[in-house]
Formats: sequence, structure tokens, C-alpha cells
Amino acid sequence: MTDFPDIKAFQSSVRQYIKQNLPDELRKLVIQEKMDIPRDLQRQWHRILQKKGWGCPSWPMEYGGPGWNDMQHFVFEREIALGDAPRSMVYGVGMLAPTIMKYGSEAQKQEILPRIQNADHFWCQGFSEPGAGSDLASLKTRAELDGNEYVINGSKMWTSEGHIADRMFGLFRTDSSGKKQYGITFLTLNMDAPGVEVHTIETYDGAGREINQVFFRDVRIPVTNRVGEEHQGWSIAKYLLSLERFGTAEVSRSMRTLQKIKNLARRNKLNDFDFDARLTRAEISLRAVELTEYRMLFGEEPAGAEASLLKLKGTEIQNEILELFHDAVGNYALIDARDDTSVDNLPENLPEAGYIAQAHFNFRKTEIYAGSSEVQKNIIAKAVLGI
Amino acid sequence: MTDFPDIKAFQSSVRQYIKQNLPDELRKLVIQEKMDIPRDLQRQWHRILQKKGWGCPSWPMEYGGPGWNDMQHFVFEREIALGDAPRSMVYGVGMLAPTIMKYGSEAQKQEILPRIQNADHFWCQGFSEPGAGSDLASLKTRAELDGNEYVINGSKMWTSEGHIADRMFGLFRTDSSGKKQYGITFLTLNMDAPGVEVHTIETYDGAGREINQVFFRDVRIPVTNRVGEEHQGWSIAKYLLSLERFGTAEVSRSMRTLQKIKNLARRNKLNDFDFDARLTRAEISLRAVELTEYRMLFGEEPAGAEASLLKLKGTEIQNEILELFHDAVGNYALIDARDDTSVDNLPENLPEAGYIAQAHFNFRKTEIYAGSSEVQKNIIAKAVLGI
Amino acid sequence: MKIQSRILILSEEQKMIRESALRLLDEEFPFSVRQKLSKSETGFDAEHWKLFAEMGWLGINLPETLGGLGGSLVDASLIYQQMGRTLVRSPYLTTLTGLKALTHFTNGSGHTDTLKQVVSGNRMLTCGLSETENPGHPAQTRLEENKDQWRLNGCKRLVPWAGQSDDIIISAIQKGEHYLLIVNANSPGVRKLPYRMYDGSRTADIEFSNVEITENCILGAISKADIQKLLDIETAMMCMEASACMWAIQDQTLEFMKTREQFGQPLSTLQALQHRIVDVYVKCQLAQSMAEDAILAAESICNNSDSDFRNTKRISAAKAFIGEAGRFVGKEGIQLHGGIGMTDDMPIGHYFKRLTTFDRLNGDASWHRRRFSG
Amino acid sequence: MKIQSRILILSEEQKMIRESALRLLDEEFPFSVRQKLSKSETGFDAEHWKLFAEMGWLGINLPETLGGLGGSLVDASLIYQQMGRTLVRSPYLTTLTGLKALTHFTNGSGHTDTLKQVVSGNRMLTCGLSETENPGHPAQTRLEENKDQWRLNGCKRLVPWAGQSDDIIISAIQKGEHYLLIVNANSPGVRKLPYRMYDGSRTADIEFSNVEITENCILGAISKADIQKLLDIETAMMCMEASACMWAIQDQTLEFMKTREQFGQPLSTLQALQHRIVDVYVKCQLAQSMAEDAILAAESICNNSDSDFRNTKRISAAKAFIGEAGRFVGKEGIQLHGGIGMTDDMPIGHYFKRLTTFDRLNGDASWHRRRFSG
Repeated sequence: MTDFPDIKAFQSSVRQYIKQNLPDELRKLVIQEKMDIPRDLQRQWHRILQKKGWGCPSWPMEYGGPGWNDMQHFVFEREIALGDAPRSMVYGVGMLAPTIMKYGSEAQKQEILPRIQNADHFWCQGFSEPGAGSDLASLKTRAELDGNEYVINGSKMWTSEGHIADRMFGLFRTDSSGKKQYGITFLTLNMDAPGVEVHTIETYDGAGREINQVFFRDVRIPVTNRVGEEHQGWSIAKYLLSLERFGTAEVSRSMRTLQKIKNLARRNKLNDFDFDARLTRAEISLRAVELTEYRMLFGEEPAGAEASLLKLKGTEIQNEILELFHDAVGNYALIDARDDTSVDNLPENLPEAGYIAQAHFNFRKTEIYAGSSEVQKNIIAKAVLGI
Repeated sequence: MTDFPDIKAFQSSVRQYIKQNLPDELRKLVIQEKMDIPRDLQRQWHRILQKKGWGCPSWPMEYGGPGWNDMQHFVFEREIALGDAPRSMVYGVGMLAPTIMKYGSEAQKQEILPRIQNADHFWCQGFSEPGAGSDLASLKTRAELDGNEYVINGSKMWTSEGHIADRMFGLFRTDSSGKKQYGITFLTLNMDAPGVEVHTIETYDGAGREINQVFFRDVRIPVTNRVGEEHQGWSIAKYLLSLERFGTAEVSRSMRTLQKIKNLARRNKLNDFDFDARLTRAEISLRAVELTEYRMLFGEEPAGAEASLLKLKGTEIQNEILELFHDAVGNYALIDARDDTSVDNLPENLPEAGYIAQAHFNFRKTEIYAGSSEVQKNIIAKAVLGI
Repeated sequence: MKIQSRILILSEEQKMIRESALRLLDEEFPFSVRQKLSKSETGFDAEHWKLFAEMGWLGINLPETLGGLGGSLVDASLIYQQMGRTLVRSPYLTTLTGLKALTHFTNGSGHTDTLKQVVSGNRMLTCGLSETENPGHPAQTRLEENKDQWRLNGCKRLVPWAGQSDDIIISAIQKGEHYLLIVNANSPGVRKLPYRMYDGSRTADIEFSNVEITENCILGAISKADIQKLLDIETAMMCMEASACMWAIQDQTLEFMKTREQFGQPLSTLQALQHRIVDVYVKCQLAQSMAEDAILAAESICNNSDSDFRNTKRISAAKAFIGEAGRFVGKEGIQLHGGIGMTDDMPIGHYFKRLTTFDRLNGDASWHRRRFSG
Repeated sequence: MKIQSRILILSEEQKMIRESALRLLDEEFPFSVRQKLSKSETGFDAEHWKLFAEMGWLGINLPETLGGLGGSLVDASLIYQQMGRTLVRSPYLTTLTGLKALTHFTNGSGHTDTLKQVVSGNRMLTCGLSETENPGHPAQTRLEENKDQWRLNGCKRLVPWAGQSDDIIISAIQKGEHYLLIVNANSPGVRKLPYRMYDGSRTADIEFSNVEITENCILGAISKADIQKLLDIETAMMCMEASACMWAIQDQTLEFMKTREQFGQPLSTLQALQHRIVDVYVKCQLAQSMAEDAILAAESICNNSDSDFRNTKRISAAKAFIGEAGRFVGKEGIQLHGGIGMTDDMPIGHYFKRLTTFDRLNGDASWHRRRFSG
């Protein structure tokens, strides 16, 4: 493998810092795979990282980021996962900010970026709609120009963290006359604007508040909230979505889950050859994805659409490993972690039973969101194999 | 399960008869999964069965068959497989004969059926063509009416046993003006007619002479060789192909292979948990197919298109089991059984090494022929699920 | 898709049992009611239980002299199958197991009154035979004689609906022999640690500290093989339930695919998705065959006092197959629904949770595979 | 699809090795030639072997002082990768292993002449380290001293190309210690039982009856761990070959799908088949990563005298993964070709046979999984 000088030193400084500064309360929530981590805890952690200049790891130095190379960024994200620290604030830091850097006006940069960097504003994403999921371009929520304002009507679906967000960026229909990719405009808005209503969508796993449907009724926002040209939001969205390509494989998180299974199996002294065989297979498969991710990030030539396979296989193996974890915990994994009495009654030596089922059910979403497995296969077929 | 009185007695009489009358030479070839069983041996065995009236097990009594009910027929086929007897002569006995009984003229019945029953004539099937496999109706081999004769030009592909057959039945294009299912005519012909040429297609597994391409150059056959109406052969073909629906699951043969694996594993004293786990899974899957076959044959309501799943899953599990057999034999399974020296050199206690690889490679065909797995899925989607 | 038996050949009467069960459950137990009950105190509705009693379902396997219908295990399984299809949650199965334990081994003598009250829905009974993940693993709970008094000490884990039950049938060990006891759940020294399960059903660990047991409550000695039989019968019933759950997922997913449009056409027109729903359909068919075979094996076990290892294997094969196939079908069902499949308002996820529970209870697929091949 | 390394970062020189190997092999070893050679006496062509020698491929890992090119294991693996891609069959790999054994453990002293002859293609060398299915299982073949004479007795199973070799390197046991020997294949007492394999390669069981061994032919004592190292290096090379075989199947199948029409449209337009060739593509990518990682691990093994269990595990993970993935891809390749895929004239089935062979040799997937997790 390529040598990156001093990368080991960098890695251990990150590991050390996380270990010493991650609040216990937060670490516990992450270990328990909680989806609804409170806003103030998220902010606290972001600011702890920001003290080192690490709050926005992907940002270039000119915007106050650490200016890391890909390898440093990669190592940082791995240490975050292995250290049971929360995922970084993906919507503001990871998605909107680079988009604003590329497509935003000077005023927008001044306005938006510092507030993300300081975790003053939490962002959410308004892309999908009830009738537009995988087929995003068929979105219908309208933004109509009225003087210096857009008037928004309709609703957005699957909005993660919509209930704790201050701002939303999203795609809105400003013209329906042409082909469906045309007439989409990229806008930002205040979540407390009159006419915005956030309804939680409960998921079958009972993960708590995580995703929402956001309704708009005559919501008025200034034209200056538009990013890029009117009707031309589709290409901005494509850029923004391409930022998700790496990391969605969740390799680091899966590595951490594997550690947990082995730790549990040692305590439980499982002696089930069938289970062992499944676990070994999963471990080897994860290794294949891990090495492929590495190869596509740092290898001979940069990966393009091929990177879709990381999301495809990464989430598949992620769920396989969570299933193994669920099975390793045994029958106490069947309890409903939303019920406090049930959690209190659990045998002391089996804390995993308090969260594994929920995680196991909840993470099935990863094969669905951000381009479902089927969409990833379509992308590979078309963009890589040319069929 | 439904009680069939005396079925046990029937079963043991069949088992007994096979055991006592199956020639050793033939038994050995069947155990070795040979595909090119000589014509005279096949005939000999057919006549041994016919002595008991069992040569044409599916035939009704009026045509000289045993007139068995479905359960007897089912039990008979199972005993044939478990007793290492060869498959019955499917093209003549199993496919053409019932078709003639239903669609043939009185003269055709007189002419064709007794010669099948006595194994005087071996038949082969001329359906597929180089450009018409799964999409059978797009066949192009022409039969043009010229006075009292059809003149055939073109070629047929994948013709099993074409090199030992006396006769062929097949589908030929007599009209190309309408939709492609129209204008197909069902004809029979002599394989020694002038202009017929049989070329063996070698398969990658090296199974010997098994399938052929048959070329026709101005082959002339009398109009009386036509079965049914001109241009209306498609519906006859559909009837004929529906006769294959059961049995193609090859459950009985797979049961026999499982016995062989266990026998071998006992001798080899395998102690490989990973292998054992795979074997147990396969055994349970086969059981699921076996029970489903039984249910569809003898259950509450007769199965229609649902029976496609038997072919689909039966061949899948068949190949899984053959793969396990191959793995159980170990590295000597890698030798090429076509090479006599290699076979002679094999360790004495491992006769399976002399045939398993070839069977393992050869039987991949079962997921392709007689409607590939993909075609079976399309059928189920359309005819059962209505999509 | 209508469930048709083909290995089971049903009488007209049995078909009627099946159809009327489906009609009643569909009517009384729509998904909205299930959702409401999920977070209720007891997890099921006493009115429903009364209805089950009125229909004769609780006493379906009991002789008429004990207030039952004298029906076969297959009869009971047809009702339970429809509970799987409609995702009804109740202590039905554990009640049947408890009654079977009570009557099969003692013919109910001395507990006729309890029996009748259970069958009429006025008293709740459950049965806890396992103490670990391995079904039928020998009991550690001890029955001890001390100064002419019997005392019970130990713990039974995850006894279904034990928190909602008046009586609990358990096994305990005394001088190396197993005994079957019926214990009043409210006796002094009985401590319940209740749990809500993620499928909304209820269960509890039960700790026994020096619980006084009257002679009358010791039903009799029981062999390990006989405990195993009770579990096997219960497992076969579960297989019928689970295979019906699978059909429900198939139906709902197929329906969804036919109506949901993407890129301007119904999902059901996309060939890759067609082949996947076909895979789901095929698993449902295979699972149904296994379930029917298991219930027939269990009926043989019921009817013969001799233990037949072949029957045991038939049930283990079914449990292992349906355990895996059920989870596969559940996952595919959600995936084919897309985001909608993740929502709590859609039944699909709840069927998946039930099928995941099924795989774990009474020994998971891996355990039953080992038992099958052993 | 062009094979690009991404874990391996290649120098310009290494890229040239890879490209020129591909060009040469494509030209000299088209499928028709392979087919012709399958049933020939030796299974490969002496002219090709001469060419390999002229290109310096046989001595690629040897120092220049011994007539080699002084290249790294990665260099050798790039050539062997292209042999996988073009399905070249020859004793190349076992020759390299033999040379490695000869030089690594003895630096070739005393056998310089043999070395040079092998490198120049004038003498054939092979290496047989296993006696059972388990790679590196301790040797039973015995080296015995009798009246100042060394004698060899025992049997080595399935030694690659042993029937075509002049010298065979084997391990034998003497007083509990393992020794590496070089044996003239035509010595009295050596009996060869040759086999043709289904991938057309040749192998043989070699029986030794009282074969006289001169002192000079005893290369030295060798630990079990060192034998294992030789096998691990060979296994990593095989992984590079096999992952290239997989790419060839992917390419050929994709091409077939684009051109073959059914129901009036190319197979490649059917979504269900698209998703399946995507699965094949994904397996190829994953396998390539594993292969590259294995060869890097093997290079570490070459460069360090210390045994590092982590490197061993990396190689086992790769072998297990590619073993299974290769068979999967082979089966899918045939299935997606339909009937055409069954014919001997299409390369696809031959690649599948090679990948099946790959899974078995040097320990199958199941063996390597156990080793990985152990």
C-alpha cells in the first residue's frame, strides 16, 4: 500500500483526542446506536472537535477547515467510528457546505458557512417527496415566484432530523413545462417560517424521532435564498448527492459492530459452529469491501460511478453483521427497548439486548435511502457497464 | 398425508424388480452419471420393463400402458432413480406419445405408438434453433409444401440423443406472415432421410455425445407426417412442453446423490463443520422441494403454472448438491474422466472421483434447458402473480 | 393469495374452521386495533379473549367432557395459521401448550376446575418449559422437600405472557427426576420480571424463592423426551403461523408493487423486481409445505405415546427452513416497499418483526439444523 | 475491462510488464491454441515455454547473478495475472515455487547449474509440498539413513506437472524433522501416476520406493512454518490469477449480453439480467481487492524472515473469498450465456473449470475460512 508519512502519528493523535474528550453520555448513546441524539449533545461534540479545527473535516483551509488530504480524512472518519463518537453533522457540514462553496454567492458563503462551522444552525435536507423517492426528478412541491419571494406549497418526505433543524435546503418545482429534470430550483429556508409543519414519521423499529414529513403551506422565502440559477437546481443536486458516495458504505461502523460481536461471543462462550461459520464469512466479506473502498479512494486511478458498489455491498454486509449481532445476543434481544421496565429487567451482563434489535431493524433503511440497492445496481449497469 | 392403499406393496414390488433385473453394466453407467448410454442398453432395459408392462409408465391402458394413477407413477419414478436405473426414454415415451394420443390421427397412432412401446424407434426433439432458445416461437427452419411433401431447410439446435435417434418430431415454420406463434407446424421425420446431417455439439464438461445440431438441406417428408393442422403447431408444442412440468425437478435423483455424499463422507470421515452445515442446509432445502412436489401433485387442488417453481428450485438444489458432492470427493475430483490413464490411476477407494466433476459441470444444463430458470421466473410472475 | 393445503388434505369441516377463523379475525382484529393494543397494559384485549373462548378455540383440543370441542391438532393449527396471517397477538399458543401439558400427562384430574375456567376464558394459563436458548434444556429449577413441605427455587426465563397469567405450568427437578408443576402466579415468593417484546407480545422471567407447592400442584413426573414432545408440538404450530405470516407479506408486497409507480410505471413491471417477488413467492410455497408436514408430524406425536425421532426431525427441518425463509421474506418485503416499508403505519415491518421472533423462539434455525442432522 | 490496480501502486516499469505480458499472451495463446493443447501429450507447448524463458519470466524473481531479472513477487504476479486472464495453462507457477524453495532456503548453492537450466527453459522443475487436502499437512514421506546411504519412501499426491518435470522438490521427514529435497524425477524407485485435470493441466501422484538420495540433494532442514510460507506465497499468486479469470468471465458475458438478442432485444436490456451481471461485476471488484492485498501480504512474507500471522490471515481471507466468488461468477457466466455457455467452443466454461480448480487447490474456501478465524 501507498505510504503516507506520519499517518500513524496523525491517527493516534485523533484516537487520543476522541478518547479524552468524548462525553460519556454521548458515547453511551452512540454505543446503543441511538438515532435521536439530542441537539445540544450534538452541538457540544461538534464544538469539542472544532476546538482542534476538526469540526468540518472535509473543508479546505480557506473556509476554516483542516485542509486534510483524503487519507487524513479517511483515517479521521474511521477513528470517529471505532471510538464510538457520533457521525458528523452530515447535512450542514458534509452536504450543504461544499455545495455552497461551489455554487453559492459570496453573501451566501458569509451567511451560511460560519454558522455551520460553529454549529449555530442545524440543517436538514428536503429532497424526497411522497411520490418522488428513487425517482427524485419527479418531485412536485412548488415554489412560485411572487415579487421578491418564492411561495412554497407541498411536502417533503423522509426528512431526517427535520424536527431539530433550524434550516432546510431542498429542491422545489419552479417550472413543470419541460422535461422533469428542468424547472427544479435549489432553495434554503427557515424551519420556523410560518406555514412549515414537521410531522414525525414513526418507523416500525421504534427508533424514536428520526425522520419526518415536512409540510409547506404558503411558506414565503426571499429570492436571495436561492442557490444557483432558477430552474437549474438539478445539476446542483447531482453534485450534492455525489458527495455521499464514500462513507455510505459504513465500513468503519461495521468494523466496530464486529468487535462488539466478538466481545459478546467471548463473554457468552458461544460454541455454535454454524454461527461461527456465518461470522467468519461476514468478516471476510467486510474485509473485501474495506479493501475495495481503500483501493477506490487511494489507488491507481480515482473511482467514478464504480463507487456505487461500496454503498451497495457496504450496507448489505452492514445488515448481515447486525443480524449476526442480534442472533448472538439471543432471546433477550427480543425485548422492546422503548419500554423502560423491560430494559430495567434485563440481565446485567447483557446490555446489548437493550439496543441490538432496534439497530438491526432500523438499519435496514441503509439499503433503501441515499439511492436504494436497486438504484445503485441501475447506476452501475448504466454508467459502468454501459448497458 | 393421503393414504394410498397398497402403495407400499406396489413400491416394494417395483424396487424388487429393478434390483433383480437391472443389468449391472447399465447400473454402473447410471451411477457414474453417464450421459451417452448406448442405444442397445437403453433398448434392453426398456424391454425388461416392458415385460412387466412398465416400459411406458404414463400411458393409459387403452394404449397398452399400465394405467397407473398419479401416485403409482410417482412412486415408480422415484424407485427408478433410487435404484440407479436410467431415466425413461423421455422423447418418445414421455413426450411424443401422449401428444399423438391427443392430436394424432388414427393412422399415426397405429404407426408410431407400438414402435415406441417396443423401443423399435428412438425419438429426438427438434424444437430449439440457434436463434430460438428461450424465445422458441421465433424459430425459422422452414418446411415448404411442395405437392404431397414438405421440404425442410435450416437447422435444429440442442437436440439431445439426435445421434442415436431414428425419428425426430419438431416444429417448423410454414408461414412467416402473421404473428410469430402462427405458421408453426408440428412434423415428424426420419433421421436417415437424405439431407439430414447430425453434428455433435461438444460440451465444456466433456460428457461425450449428448447434444447435437441437426442440419436439413432439402429434406423431403410426406404430408402425412404432419401432426394436427398446418400452421397450428404452437398449441401442440405447448401441450407437449407442459408434460415436462413435473419430474424436471429431479428430486429423486438429488435424493440419490445425497445418499452417495453421506456414504462417501462416512468413508472419508470428513470432519469439516463448514461442509456439514452446507450439507444440512441442502438436505433441508431438498426436503422442502420434495414436499412441495408432493403437495402439488396430490394436494387439495391441482397445481397449474405454480409447478414452474419445482423446475426452478429443483434444479437449483440439484446443482448445489452436486457441488457438495464434488467438494466432498476432494482434489481427486479434479481429474479429467475422459482420460483413461487418469481414471486408472485413481485411488481404489475413491471411484466417485471418476465421474463427479463431469456430472457437476454437466448438470448446470438443467438450469438452462426446458425453460431456463429465468424463463420459469417470468412464467411465475405472469401466470401466477399476474404481473 | 388464498392458502390451500395440499399435503394436509382437509375435511369440509376443517375448511370451515379455517375460513371462519379468517373472517372473524379479519373483522375483529384489523391492523389498527393491533397497533392500539401494542402499547396497552396487557398487549391484547380481554374482549378478544372472550371471543376466542366463545368460538371454542381455547378448548379446541380438549375432550367435550372437559368443555372442549374434541378437535385435532390440525384443527387448532388452522386457527393459529389465520392468526399468523392477520398478525393477531395473544397468549393463544402458550395457553394451548399449557392445556396440553395439563391434560396429556394427568388427564386434568384434580385440575378440572382450572381447566374449565381456562377454556371459558376466565383464567389465564401459560407454560414455561425452557430455561435457556436451547429448547428442552434440562431444568435447573429445583423442587425440594423440607419438613413435609414442598418448596420451589429457581428461575424460568422468558415465559410467554407469564405476567398476564394466573397459573404457570413449569418443569422442575427433584432428585434427578423432572416433574411438571402448576404454580399460582401470585403465590408468595413468585417474582415476575415482565418484558414487552418488539412484536408487542409480553413475556416475563419468573423467579421462585422458596415458593410453597402443595402436593396437588405436582402434576407428575415427566421425562425429558416428553417435555421435548410438548415443545415440538408447539413448534409445529408456530410453523403454521409463520408460514401464513410469509404469505401475508407476499400478498401485501405484490399489491404494493402493482399500485406504486416509479419513473412513470408500476414497480411490478420492472423485471428485476418481478424476479425478486417470485423468489418471495417460491419461499412461501416451500415454507407452507414444510409447515404442513411439521403439523402432521406433530399430530403423529400427539397420537402416539412412542417417541419417533423421524417426527422430531420433520419438525426441526421445518423450523430451520421457515426461520430462515421467514426472515428473508420479511427483509425482501421491506426492501421492495422502499421507504414506505420502514414506516410503523405499514403492517409489513410488523410481520417481519414477528418472523424474526419466530426464528428465535423454541430454538433458532442453527439449533434446529444441528438437531436435524444429529 | 482493463484491470487497474488500486491497492497495488505500480511503477511505470511494472505497468509495462503487465501490458507486455498481456500483449504477448493474447497473441501467442489464443483460445484455439489452448483447446488444441488440451489433449496433447504434455498439455502445454515447449515453444511457449521457451518464449517464457526468453522473456525472462521464469527467472523473474531470481537475482541477476543466477540468470534472473531480480524482480519482485509483485512483478511475477502481474505476469501470472495475465495468464489468468488469457487462461494460459503451463507449469509456470509450480516452477516459480520450486525456484523459490531452491533459492530461498539454500540460496541455490550446489544447484546453480540446475537453476540456470530451469530459468533458461531447458530443464523442468516442480514442487510438491502437500500430501493431503490440507496444505502443509506434515509430510509422511520418510527420509532414512541406512548404511551411510539416504533412502526415500512414501508418496506425494497430485504434484503439479510432475509427469513433465525433470526435478521435483519435496519435503520429507527424518527423525521428526522436515527436510527439503530435490529429487531427479527419473531416479530408480520413483513411480509416477500421471493425471490429466479437467482444466487440461497435468499432475501426478509420485511414489518413492527406496529411492537413493545423495547428500547433495538434501537442501536442508525446514520448519513447518517455512513450508507454509512457500504455500502462502503460491496461494497469493493463484489469487491474482483467479481474480483475472473472473474479469475475463465478466467481460465475455457482458459482451455476449450486448450482442445476443432474445424476444427481439439484446439480453443486456433485460433488467433482471442487468442486475445479475452487476452482481458479477461487484464480485470481480471485491476479488481483485482481495487478490492485491494477498500479494502484498505475500511480498511481506518474502521480505521478512519472521513469520507474521497477520499476513497469513490476509492470504487466507483472499483465498476463501475468491474461491467462492470465482465459482459464483463462473456459474453466473454460464447461466447468462444460456445453452451457448455449455459448449466446449466457448471459453466461458473453461474459465469456470479453472476457477473451480482454484477453489480446491492449496486448501478450499472452507479450509481457509477456518484458518482465517482460528
